[in-house]
Amino acid sequence: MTTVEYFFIYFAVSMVFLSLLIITVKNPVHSILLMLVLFFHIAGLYLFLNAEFLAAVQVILYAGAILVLFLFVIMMLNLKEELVSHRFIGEWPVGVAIGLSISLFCIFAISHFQIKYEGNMTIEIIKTLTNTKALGKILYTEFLLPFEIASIILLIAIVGAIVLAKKEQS
Amino acid sequence: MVPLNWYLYLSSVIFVIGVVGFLIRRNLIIMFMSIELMLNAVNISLIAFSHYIQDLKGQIMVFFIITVAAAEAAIGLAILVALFRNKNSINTDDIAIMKG
Amino acid sequence: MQELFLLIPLSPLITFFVNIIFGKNYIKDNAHIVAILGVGVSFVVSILAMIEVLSGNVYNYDVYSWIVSGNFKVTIGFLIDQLTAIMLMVVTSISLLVHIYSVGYMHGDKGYYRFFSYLNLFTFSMLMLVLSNNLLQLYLGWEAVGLCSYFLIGYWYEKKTAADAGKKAFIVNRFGDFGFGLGVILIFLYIGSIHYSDIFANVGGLKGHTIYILGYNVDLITLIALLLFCGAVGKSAQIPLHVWLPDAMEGPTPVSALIHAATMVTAGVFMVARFNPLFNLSEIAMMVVALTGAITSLFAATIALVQNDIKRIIAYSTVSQLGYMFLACGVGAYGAGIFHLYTHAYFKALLFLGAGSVMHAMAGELDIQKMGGLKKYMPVTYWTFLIASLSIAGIPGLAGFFSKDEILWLAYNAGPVGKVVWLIGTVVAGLTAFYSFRIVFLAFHGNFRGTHEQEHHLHESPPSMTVPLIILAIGALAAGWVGIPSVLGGHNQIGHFLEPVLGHPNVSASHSEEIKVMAISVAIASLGIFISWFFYVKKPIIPRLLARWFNNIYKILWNKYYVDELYEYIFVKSSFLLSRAFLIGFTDMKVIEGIVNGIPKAIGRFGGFLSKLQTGQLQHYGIGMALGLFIVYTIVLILTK
Amino acid sequence: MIQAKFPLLSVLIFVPVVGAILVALISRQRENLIRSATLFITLIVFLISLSLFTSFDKTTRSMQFVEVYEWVPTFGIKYFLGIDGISVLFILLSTLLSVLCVTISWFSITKKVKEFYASLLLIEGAMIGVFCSLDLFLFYIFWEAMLIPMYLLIGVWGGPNRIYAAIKFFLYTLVGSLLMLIGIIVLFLIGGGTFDLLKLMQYNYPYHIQLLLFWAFFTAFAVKVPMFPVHTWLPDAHTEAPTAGSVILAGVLIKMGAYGFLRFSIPLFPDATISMAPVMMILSVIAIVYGGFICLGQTDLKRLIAYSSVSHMGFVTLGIFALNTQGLQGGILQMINHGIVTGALFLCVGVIYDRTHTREMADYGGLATVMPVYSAFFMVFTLASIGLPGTNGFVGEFLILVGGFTASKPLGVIAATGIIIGAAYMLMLYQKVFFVETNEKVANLKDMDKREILTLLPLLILVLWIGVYPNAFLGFMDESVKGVLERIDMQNQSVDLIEKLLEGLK
Amino acid sequence: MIIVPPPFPNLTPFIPELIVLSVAMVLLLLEIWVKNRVFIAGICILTGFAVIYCLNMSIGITFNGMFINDIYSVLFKIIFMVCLILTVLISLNYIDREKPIRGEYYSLLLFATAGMMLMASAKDLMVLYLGLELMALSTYILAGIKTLNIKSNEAAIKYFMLGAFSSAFLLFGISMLYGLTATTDIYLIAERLKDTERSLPLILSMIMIVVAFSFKIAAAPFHMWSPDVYEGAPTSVTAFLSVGPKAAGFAVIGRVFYIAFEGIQPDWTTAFIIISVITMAIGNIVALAQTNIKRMLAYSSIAHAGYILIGIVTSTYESLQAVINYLMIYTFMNIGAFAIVILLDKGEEIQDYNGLSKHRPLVAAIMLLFMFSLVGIPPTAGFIAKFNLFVSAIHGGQIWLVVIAVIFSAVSAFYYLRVVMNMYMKDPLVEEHQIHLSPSLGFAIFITVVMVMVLGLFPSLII
Repeated sequence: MTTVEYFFIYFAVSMVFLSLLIITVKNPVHSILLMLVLFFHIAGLYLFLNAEFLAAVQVILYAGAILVLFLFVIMMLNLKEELVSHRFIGEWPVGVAIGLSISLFCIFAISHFQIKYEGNMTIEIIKTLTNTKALGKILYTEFLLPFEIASIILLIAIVGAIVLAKKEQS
Repeated sequence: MVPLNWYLYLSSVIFVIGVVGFLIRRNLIIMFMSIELMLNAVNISLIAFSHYIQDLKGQIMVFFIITVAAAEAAIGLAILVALFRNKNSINTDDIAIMKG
Repeated sequence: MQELFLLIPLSPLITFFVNIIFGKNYIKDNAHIVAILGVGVSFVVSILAMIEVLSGNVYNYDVYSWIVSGNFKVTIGFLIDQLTAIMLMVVTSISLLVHIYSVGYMHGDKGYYRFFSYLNLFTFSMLMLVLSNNLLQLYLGWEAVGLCSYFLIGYWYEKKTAADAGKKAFIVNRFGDFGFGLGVILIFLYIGSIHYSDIFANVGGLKGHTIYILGYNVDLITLIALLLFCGAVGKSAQIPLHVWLPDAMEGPTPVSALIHAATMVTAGVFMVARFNPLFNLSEIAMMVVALTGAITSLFAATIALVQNDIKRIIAYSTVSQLGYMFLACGVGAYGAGIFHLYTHAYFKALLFLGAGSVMHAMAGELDIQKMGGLKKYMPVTYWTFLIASLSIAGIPGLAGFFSKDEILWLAYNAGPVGKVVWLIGTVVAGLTAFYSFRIVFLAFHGNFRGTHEQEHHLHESPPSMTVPLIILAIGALAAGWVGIPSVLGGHNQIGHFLEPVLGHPNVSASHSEEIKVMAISVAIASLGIFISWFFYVKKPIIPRLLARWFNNIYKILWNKYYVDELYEYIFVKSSFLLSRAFLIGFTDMKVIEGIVNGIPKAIGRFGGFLSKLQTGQLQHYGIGMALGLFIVYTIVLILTK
Repeated sequence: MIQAKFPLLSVLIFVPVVGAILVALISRQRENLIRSATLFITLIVFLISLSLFTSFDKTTRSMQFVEVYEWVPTFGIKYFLGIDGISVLFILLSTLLSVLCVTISWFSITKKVKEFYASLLLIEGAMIGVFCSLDLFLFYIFWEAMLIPMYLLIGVWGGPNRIYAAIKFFLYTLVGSLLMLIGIIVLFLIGGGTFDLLKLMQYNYPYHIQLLLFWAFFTAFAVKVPMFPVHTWLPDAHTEAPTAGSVILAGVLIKMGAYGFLRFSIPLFPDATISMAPVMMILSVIAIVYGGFICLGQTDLKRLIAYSSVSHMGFVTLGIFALNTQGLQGGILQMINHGIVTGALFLCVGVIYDRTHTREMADYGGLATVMPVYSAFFMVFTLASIGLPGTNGFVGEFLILVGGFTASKPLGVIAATGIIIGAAYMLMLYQKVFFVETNEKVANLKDMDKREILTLLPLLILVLWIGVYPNAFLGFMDESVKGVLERIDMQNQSVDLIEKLLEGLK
Repeated sequence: MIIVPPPFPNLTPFIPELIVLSVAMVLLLLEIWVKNRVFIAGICILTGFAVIYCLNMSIGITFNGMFINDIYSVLFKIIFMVCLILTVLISLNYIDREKPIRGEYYSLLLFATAGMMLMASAKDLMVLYLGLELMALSTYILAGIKTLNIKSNEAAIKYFMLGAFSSAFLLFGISMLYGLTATTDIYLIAERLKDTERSLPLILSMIMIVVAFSFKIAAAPFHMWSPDVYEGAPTSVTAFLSVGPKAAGFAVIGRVFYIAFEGIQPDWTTAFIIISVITMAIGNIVALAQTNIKRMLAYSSIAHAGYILIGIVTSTYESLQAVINYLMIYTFMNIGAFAIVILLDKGEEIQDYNGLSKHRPLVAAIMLLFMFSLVGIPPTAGFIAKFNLFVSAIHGGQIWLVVIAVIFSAVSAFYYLRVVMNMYMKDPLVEEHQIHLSPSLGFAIFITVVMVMVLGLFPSLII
């Protein structure tokens, strides 16, 4: 086992553990904080996979922006009630059972996974180009259309947030 | 070198944890976070693929997914706020007037 | 000539339409004029037809084609031969007389026009029946006379018994027609035509032909003959379909005379006689016909012994006499059968009309036990009634004697079956004499036993009624003289006259035997009259004692062997039970409707159940999706390898 | 095929449809105008249809008055109309009964008058369309299109239990016809991509396909006829429908099933027809006896007549599946007869129902005294219904028995018992309603007025006309029936079908 | 390293989307100043027509092969435009009535439409995903746009949560597919999959995508959001939702499965057969138990998705055509039915329709027409749709599926007829049925009625 593998195992175990905690702890604030930790782990994992730019995005955007938004909303809402009521629905065993069976399917399927096609972006190229530059180059040329659509999606997010969250005076 | 499958196993386990979280929690915010978990699981697998098949499209995809996730968060939370204003609750039990 | 003969059926038909359409508002009480005119014309033309036939002309022609379907071709056509001519005479003359009689009898009835139009319609139908040259037209007349009978029996429809009787007559007849119709179809199937001439020409070819029915090989000719005979049994009220005729007496008495004595009920005999070429080919069928006739005549005569309703007695007597005619046909003596039909028409019509006259005087009273001594009040009726009774009893010289003895004699000659039916016939002759005179003695002799009002009301009937009685009495006296057998010095003209159509029966025994047979029957008839006199005039106590001593027998006879009750249970009640309880209540409502309504109901319930699964809870929806994924994935993995 | 010089059939179909739209445009308040307009339109249609009667060429079996236009070229669907000797009489019957339906409903329909008459006209158009269509698709369109107005007719203007009856009617027929739709599509696909009936009839399909298609079509037709055991919609629908609805239902609509057998099942699937004929005949005979016995136990006038339809239609299908000249001709004629007679009986019931609003026989009695003219009419129709010679019922029934007996002796015998049962229940009905002592409830009823007499008189005349001179009608179908028989080539078959079936089972 | 400036992409094929998107954005701004809703609605409708006008001229592939505007997508875009135009027409008065609905409504409609168009035109899974999200996010907002209405909130949150949930599945599937083929281009995937043997990961990815798309078309058992959302959302939005996203879902199903997954056709056919049967069953059977007409129509639209899936399952060229035709006709009849619901003052419960024919005979007659069209009774367009679909399905060998469909459409008659029954055969519960007729709504109803009739009588116009 190489060091990388040890690291991976650490990341994997802690990520799974964190995820489990996120969906089980009672207090949503704790969940969010745990999620923050998880996101840092994920960002770390990305570094192993030559995705430095995305690791940064993960931290900045996900951890920095989205989760803060979550936290912000939670603060707005009434937490007290949440802390006294049940955290799971009555039928939670069903959910767990289905989740388990789906995971079995997935794991079984993945065990048959083999890569057949490979692209031309070898690690070497990316390394010479730097990840950000390589990404940017593709993003603004090849993936221009999705990029534009993404911008519109963000626009809608703004519009939607205003439309929905703005207090109406009726 | 870590085999690709390890990443995939990890990804699917987290994905399923997300699924389970969505299915069993009563709190809408936690459910929403479970969805974020699922998305992140997918991201992991995409980046892993991207790495192993030496292609950057996976990373681009992740980039877009994060963007969309942000937009979703904004809208989702806005809906949540609107709901909370009317209902004073974010428990799924309380948002079941429509059924049958 | 052919066009002229069209008038025979058409003139009553036209007058029927005239009466039924205009009768209610315009013609009203003059309906009889129109009606009599119609029948009168046919009577006159019938006489012309008779003359034509007597001069040796036989007509067989089609008027127009009625139904053409592939090789199934039916025409409306006339066959006017010797048999038809006699029937024409019987039908039109009796009909005419009954029409005239009805003028008085039905006077003042609110449905006067309706009555006459029905009578016209009946006459038309009966004429179509006898004139027909093919089976289907016969069937048309056959059903149409049944219909008229239905109308006329139920003429006083407000009375439930009358309406019931009409319905009963129709439905019982349908049982017979059921067989008859099948017979017609069988004939068509195997001969390819239903015209008499074709049938008679080709029927020989069917000899020995059998058909396979549900595992049995049945002789075709026998089958056809028996099926046709079914119809005759129904129409002529033979066992087991005799039950309708006594009930039919609910109709007005002229109707009983015309339809239920003289004409319609004899259609069966006519038909069997007409089909003699067919019947002759099947011994079994002949035997069945003879035995049915014989048994019916005995059966009905025994019932008639104890009844008190004057019309019912005569009705049973009719059944019995019809049995006689079938007996004749069954032994091959078709000519004798028709001869008896002809004489019977007169004396039986006379009996009925006489009874009607009595009823008229008695204000509708029918029970002979409540009459008595009418002789002095209504002499014409008495004397005519007496003549009819003597005639039916078979007293030599009167019409009934000749025809009855012809039958008995020919039966006597017709092998072992013939001997048996002869024996029965002779016994019946005695019984007939007894019950006929029972009426005479109870009704006309002795003292009046009814109420004072009735006694006060007693009177002789008007001329419109008595004149037909007298005319018929002449018929009852003299109609038989056309058939005086050679042994008595006559020539039996009618027998010879009918020979071209009906053939010549075999006679093997000698003249002396014929005299012997005749003597026996006359003796028995006289004995019957004597006993009747003894019982009802001399010692009126005896019948009552007998009834007490042989109570069981008396009860059975009084209740007509319980046949009606039996049928009520077997057919009527069980049908209704089957219908209401099983078919409607169970099969239709429970099984079929259960399925038909049950499936939507079950689907609806299932929908309600599924709709409950839609709880409104977000997680449940998610679970649904995950479960769906799971299921779809599993099935795909299993199904597609 | 004889092309039409003038699009007569289209006119017959679309005059009522356009008329319906026009009627719908009339102001709601002007009820009498609505009625008169409808009467006028139906009369016009009837008069136009009479020209079919006169100019029809009886000597040919090919289609006449043919109109062909491309409609949906993608699927080879054509607007293809034409009639032969089988359909011509039904068109006449439809147009005649439509007129009578208008007159009989004159006063009895008081609510939603406009909708009522518009529906009636739409039904008329669709009915004629069904009988003229030679394109299966077109046929199906008309076949189904009729459901809508009929559903409304029963459900809106019907009796107390009308909603149940309407839905039952609709669903029953829909299930059947949807399966037929599948059959039609399959036929289209295996028949070379056309819905043209005449073209499709030229092929011989493989036996097993024929069999499947036969059953697919059977479901639709059997429900409509209705054959045992899918008959239970009929009593409800007939009973609850308003008089006009019952008349249309009994007079024309249920004929479509049998017509369908003749027009489609037999020529398209001759082999399947031959092998299934015994089954069909057995079902028919069951219907005859079963329907008849059920009638005996009825207390409701309309219900009794409705069930009698089951029995009579059993005769019709028996005749058709006897697959010989007499059976087929008898079957067709009997359809017409049944349309006339049962239509007339429902009209008659309508006449008194309008006065008393009860259908229970026990509520009547002694009407013969109170309403003599009415009872005379009713009597004639009763007699026709029980098949008395001289009326139309006899000719049809007897021909069917001849045909049925030819095809199978045992079944013929059982079917013949139908005439006994028929007499029993119809006379029972007549006695309960018209004879016996006058029921006080009906003692003051008025006899039929001129409108009602004029409504019933044409049917009365037809009853007698067909009874006395059926050749006038049989002549129409002679050639066409020959054509059908040649198609199945069973003209001379004399094998007892039941025996054949039993052998097959062994 | 020199950065080569990329060539400017050919925008011609993108013009329709461009129009919609730019109008949508302009409207966002216009909204602030222009208070005249009719004007804005007019612009929307004009946009729709402009797009239809441009569609045929703009066929081609662009954006590095990520975007394709072919006949297939053109047909779908026409459906989207029809849907858009009709929705705008029926919204015009309704959203004023149902205060408060904010002015962004129209832009959101346009954005959603743009998303749908992108879905139909996506040649790359990435575009597909983003288009789908564009549509989805807009519709989430639309569903919840009545912010003060609890039902609307609930609808939005349910729609949103489950939508996000399902798109996570989609992403999972896409990522697997990407791993297997190293590309996101649909046509390239198809090529590469042809050489790949069928493997479990491929099936898994296919199933995941099936789930996500089935969610969008509201096929059972992924349908459960739809009744609630349809009921809670403003009726005009419901009308839009029941047609547009559904059609878009079918557009991507057609594209992805017919092309990308061509190699494992038996697998996805099986999956869709199961889903189709369950969908028809649940849609039709549960609809029987409904009392709210919007809910009932929701189930009806579920059921229709089941029928349409038969066309997908058959997977022939003509069956795909039949699917498009079906969607086209379905658009008219379904929006028409919703238009009537909007027209009535109180029209959400089925019993509100009792005796409608008495007070509003014309409205009742039109509703009757739509109901019968939804059942599929000739001579309405609904019949043509079903007929066409069944022909292609039987031709493709799916006869048993058609038999099932036929049986369930008989079941469906029951609940559609119940509306008719209430309108015509029951006595009204209210004194007078109030209606809100505006010219635009009237026009929308007129168009739908005419189309339902005309397409029923002259189907050659579209097939």
